[in-house]
Amino acid sequence: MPVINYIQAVTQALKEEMQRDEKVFVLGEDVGVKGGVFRATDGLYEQFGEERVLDTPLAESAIAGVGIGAAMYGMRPVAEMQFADFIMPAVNQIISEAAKIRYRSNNDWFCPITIRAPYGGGVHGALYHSQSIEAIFANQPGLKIVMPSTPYDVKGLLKSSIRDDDPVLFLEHKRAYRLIKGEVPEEEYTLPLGKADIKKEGTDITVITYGLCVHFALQAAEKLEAEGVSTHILDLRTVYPLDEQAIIEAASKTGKVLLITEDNKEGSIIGEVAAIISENCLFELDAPIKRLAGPDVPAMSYAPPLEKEFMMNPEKVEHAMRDLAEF
Amino acid sequence: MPVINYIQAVTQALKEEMQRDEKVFVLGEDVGVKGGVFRATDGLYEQFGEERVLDTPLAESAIAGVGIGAAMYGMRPVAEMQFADFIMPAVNQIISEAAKIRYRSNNDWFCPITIRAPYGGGVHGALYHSQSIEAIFANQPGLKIVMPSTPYDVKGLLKSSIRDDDPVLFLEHKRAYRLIKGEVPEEEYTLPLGKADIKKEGTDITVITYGLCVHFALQAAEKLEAEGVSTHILDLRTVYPLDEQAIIEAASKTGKVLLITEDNKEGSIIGEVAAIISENCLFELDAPIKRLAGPDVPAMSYAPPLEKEFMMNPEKVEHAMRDLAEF
Amino acid sequence: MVNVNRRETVTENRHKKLGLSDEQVLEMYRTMLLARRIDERMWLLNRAGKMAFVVSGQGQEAAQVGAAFALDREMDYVAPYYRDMGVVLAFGMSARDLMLQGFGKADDPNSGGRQMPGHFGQKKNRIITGSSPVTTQVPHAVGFALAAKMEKKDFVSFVTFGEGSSNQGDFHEGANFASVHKLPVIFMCENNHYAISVPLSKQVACEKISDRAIGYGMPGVTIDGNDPLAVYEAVKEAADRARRGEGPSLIETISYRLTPHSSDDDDRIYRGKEEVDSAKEKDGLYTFASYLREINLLTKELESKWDEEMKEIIDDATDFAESAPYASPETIYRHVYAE
Amino acid sequence: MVNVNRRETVTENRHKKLGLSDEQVLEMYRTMLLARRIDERMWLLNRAGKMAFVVSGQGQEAAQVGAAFALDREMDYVAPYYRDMGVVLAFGMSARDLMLQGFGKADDPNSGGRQMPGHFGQKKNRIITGSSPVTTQVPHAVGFALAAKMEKKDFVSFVTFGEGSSNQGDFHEGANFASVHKLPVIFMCENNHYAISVPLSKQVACEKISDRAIGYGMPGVTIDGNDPLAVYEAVKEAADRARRGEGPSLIETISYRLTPHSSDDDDRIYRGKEEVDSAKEKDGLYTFASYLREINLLTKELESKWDEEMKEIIDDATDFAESAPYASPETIYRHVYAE
Ligand SMILES: Cc1ncc(C[n+]2csc(CCOP(=O)(O)OP(=O)(O)O)c2C)c(N)n1
Ligand SMILES: Cc1ncc(C[n+]2csc(CCOP(=O)(O)OP(=O)(O)O)c2C)c(N)n1
Ligand SMILES: [Mg+2]
Ligand SMILES: [Mg+2]
Repeated sequence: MPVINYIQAVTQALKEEMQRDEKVFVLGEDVGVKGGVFRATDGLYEQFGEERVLDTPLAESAIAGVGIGAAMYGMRPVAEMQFADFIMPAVNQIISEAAKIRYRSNNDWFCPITIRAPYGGGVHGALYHSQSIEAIFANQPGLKIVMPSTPYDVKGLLKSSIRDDDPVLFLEHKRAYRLIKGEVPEEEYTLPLGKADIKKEGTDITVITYGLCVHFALQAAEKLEAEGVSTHILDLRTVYPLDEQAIIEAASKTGKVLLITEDNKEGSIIGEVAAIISENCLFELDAPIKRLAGPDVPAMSYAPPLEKEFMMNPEKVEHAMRDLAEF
Repeated sequence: MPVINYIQAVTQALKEEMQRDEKVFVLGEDVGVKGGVFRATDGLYEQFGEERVLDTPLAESAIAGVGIGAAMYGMRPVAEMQFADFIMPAVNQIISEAAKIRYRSNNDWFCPITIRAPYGGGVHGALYHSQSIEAIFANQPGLKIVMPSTPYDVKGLLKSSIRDDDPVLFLEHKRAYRLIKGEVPEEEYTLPLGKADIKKEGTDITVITYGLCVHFALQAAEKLEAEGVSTHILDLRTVYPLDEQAIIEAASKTGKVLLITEDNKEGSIIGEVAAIISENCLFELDAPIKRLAGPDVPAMSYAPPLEKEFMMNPEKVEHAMRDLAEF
Repeated sequence: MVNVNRRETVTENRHKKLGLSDEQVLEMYRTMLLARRIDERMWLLNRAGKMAFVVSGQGQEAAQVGAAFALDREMDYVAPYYRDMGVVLAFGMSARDLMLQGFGKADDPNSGGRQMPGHFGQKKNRIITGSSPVTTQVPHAVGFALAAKMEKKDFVSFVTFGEGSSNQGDFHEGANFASVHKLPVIFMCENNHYAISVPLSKQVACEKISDRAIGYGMPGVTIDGNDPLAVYEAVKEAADRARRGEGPSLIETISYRLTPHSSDDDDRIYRGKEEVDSAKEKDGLYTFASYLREINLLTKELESKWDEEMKEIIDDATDFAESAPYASPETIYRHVYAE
Repeated sequence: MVNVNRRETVTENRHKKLGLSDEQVLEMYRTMLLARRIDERMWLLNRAGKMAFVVSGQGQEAAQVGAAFALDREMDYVAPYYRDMGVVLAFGMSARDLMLQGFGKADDPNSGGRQMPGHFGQKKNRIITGSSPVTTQVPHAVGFALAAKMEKKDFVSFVTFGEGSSNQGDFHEGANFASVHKLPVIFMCENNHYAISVPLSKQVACEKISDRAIGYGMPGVTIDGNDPLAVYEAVKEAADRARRGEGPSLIETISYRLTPHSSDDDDRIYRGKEEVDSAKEKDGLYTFASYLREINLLTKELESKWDEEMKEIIDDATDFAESAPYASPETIYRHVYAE
């Protein structure tokens, strides 16, 4: 199987979906001639032309809102927010509109838009090019939020998001773009939205996480394995709505649970994961549910030592896993 | 002590703060001549004139953004969002700007703005005049979110919010405006932000909630008391950042915890509360943490039977409390 | 010579020049009248405690119906706002449908009683579902127009909003996007002088909302919103332009909100009775009726026939909707996602 | 007669007419030059792997400095955007300060190394803290102007943004708010023809960004952004107007972004070298220098003196900042809320 990197998986998924379905098109800032500031849409403009790879004016509410209109008509827009941090002006369109169109029209209209955005830190992006923004949207029924960790998942889930008949926020970890590589089949495949994935089977402790942190957990697990600690790793993949069943199973399996996010701790996705576990498998637990997250400060800073203090990394993860194993 | 209703407490707090400090002013849609669509600013225009009670153009991002600018200069703006549902266009200004101004400038600038908004259901307001919106903002360090339940708390907390040197989202339950009455001293007082409040001492079960649901819990507790069940009720009051200590104490007190919100369940504030408890007092618990919340559908509907099905009420609360007591 | 002398008393036939037949203008008037009568009935029902909420189009029917008739009602898409009963009636929504949404009943085609009255949407009639936050529909209409261009379809999209709402960022962003990409969309601002209690002078500092068009590089015109023929002409021109691939247009219609903002509002707090009364004298429903009478199209007989017909239609719709069932509570769990 | 014949070759003294002294225009030029030299050094440091990120004002210094000099630098507030090194230098930020922020060091007065370079803010110099999401600063500047009006202070606020950013809702909402309330704020759009890779023609369909002013009922002008005197004149007029209580103005300055968007961008993908080269010929730094030479203000001696001075200043600032410490990791927990 060919090995590609995370961002190539994005580009391949877009390209193949655009080939498969004429209704699929891409819009956003600098997605055309430049191929995106991260080059996620590289080559699409040349292949599909400027009508299907639209450089829009610099206005996120319009990017989302125009996409929503086109989606209601029957198109399959894939809107790019240049950085997840800049999705904020589009919150009204996403929460008030996209998420509620099917429900408010009693199933008369629907809105199959995919909104892609690079999120996450570790790239010297400072306060406004490093944020995790999923928690802002993870209370909005009607919306789905996908946050893949591997090239394989990226490709399969992005295709499913585009084909899905409801709005999907597809968040790509920008640090993973070129860092994370993996095997991706040449044959066509898709992966189901709403399903978590066991990235590693284990018996002593359970780690539940998503995005780049999955890799930190896998690295740490390898080290701990040498010490005789076996780690079970669940990758949430879709962070809203959560795969409750998979979470309950994973937590029950070992009774010792570590939840990890790169986001600020309070109010993050993993709070909800903890709530699900404490509601459903309290008596299976052998240790308090442990959360490892970014500090509750606005976002990560620019200066390298400051960024490092905030940003999640394999050492912090390993440390927390070892603590839990020893509990 | 005089008995006033919830909205009168809002008006009194605004009026007294405007008298006390010339820098305090009010801006928003229809807050002037009309005195607000709910009449929260009733009489202020007449007393303080149109310069300090500003009817703004219909544009929430500007209401927040202009307020933020004035606050940075040194004023004390109190911005009104006509309905909490219409705060969405202002999310960028609130999250990217207000919440981060002190941090990003390394304490050089700060932003003492208060943003008031009526939230909540039970008023036939349908999808867009009933929402609970706190979860959207409850992951943003730099911001505080206050959601009072009684006229006493409203007045004391709104005054503190206005005097606070950081941005505060002050969310008022619109159904409570005229429904909830209570004693409020004539003398000047304030209440601390960030502190939960025990609304009833009890020994068998603990209810942790906020806003209108506090009253549902109090009503239900009275009924259960007759049956010999004693309820401890903690009113969060500030839902971000949470009063962790008070939550841990309240949960530990009885070991049986019911969390209640009117919001959709998944991703709501009470998920974080559950996480705090499961992280800190797992071994104090005698029952799984139980959550009672709105269903995970976009928001409540207009038709009365549909609204009723979604909306929290004393019966649902009583039912859940009895279930927990019997566990 | 005789003609010249009589000029001032003979009303000119304006609609023929616009290519409108007698039947068409009568149908226009009938639609305006039906919108008004349904609206009035809703207020009665509200005041009688039977309908919890009403938001009105009274005073704006001329603009709404004039515009709708200038569109291709078999093909074009409309994104109306909450006062646009005239638009949705012209696009095929029935009196029964409107009463069903007024009462919030299960068979309301707009939302099955999920949304408040005035939140229109009906796919079969190409009425795009709307919400409460104002102006979000503007980019949506642009999105439909983008689809028309991409799919090489001949339809245009038409979107309305109040003058207060024209101050939202979504108006600016949507209009600019449409013009850059030369999309077939018509922006119509129904300027009724108030945004709830806030008068025009506290909403904008420009002379005309249509002055904003130049900043997007599109034509902008301000039209007497009480004159359905003038609005028809402007919208027709904008639609033709759009279909020719020349891009969007901004049309401002000037009228007046004859009722309070909604059934929850008391407008006496912020405006005088005289102001409302003097606006009533220019009410498009009456001035258009006068025109049709003067050119002898609207006869006494027709008027009383329609009066009766409408009473029947509205009685029927009211009874039908009032006795129709609400959706059952367990339906609220449905249609969050595709099933 | 002699004068008349020599007219074409003698350069007119333009700055005197504007009330600017020789010292002032020399100071303007010096500020432009310093901005350019610091910017150039930052690119060198970036290419040498010493400074992780650079975002440039090259090509826009004339507009920035011309504008800043037209303001009251003891009193007015500015909300600059990321290219405005010319503005912040004129408002009192030092070369050391700028290098400290370029390196992200603890003593950076803008953010102590918390924000990326180009995110200005310094209270003591009335430079309002800015962020990355574009155009959010526009309503802030309006808020400062509102405070001026409420507090009956004489200051104005001045805000800049790119032409791409003028398409954000916050521009529209902020401009409209300011004009309705007649607030003393100056909106200056630095039109440099690109928003990263997207050319002007894909950002707007209007002829001039200043065409948007009429839609807010304020004056709007388009000025040659390479001519600091023309910009000075326009901003001066807008500031006077604002101080007289006549409300806001919109000024568009036309120039060209001479560098890639930032040190992360490769502009060869989307624009040709010839285009950039031809823009360089109009570079305000050089044309203004020519003017000053022609009127014999900028002498060879002065130029080489300044060249040396600047090299020293910038060497010093670079060394100082490079060797300055980063903030210590545990400081990230501070200043979330008032302490
Ligand atoms: C984003 C948003 N803010 C506030 C409101 C509350 N609101 C409903 S209608 C209205 C006034 C609208 O005025 P205008 O646009 O002039 O339309 P009109 O009602 O006059 O037809 C307001 C403030 C809303 N619906 N949406
Ligand atoms: C809200 C938002 N969206 C996107 C970006 C990413 N971005 C940074 S600068 C820029 C282009 C700005 O263009 P313009 O306003 O013309 O200013 P210029 O850089 O040309 O001076 C973009 C898209 C951003 N910073 N903020
Ligand atoms: Mg209006
Ligand atoms: Mg630009």
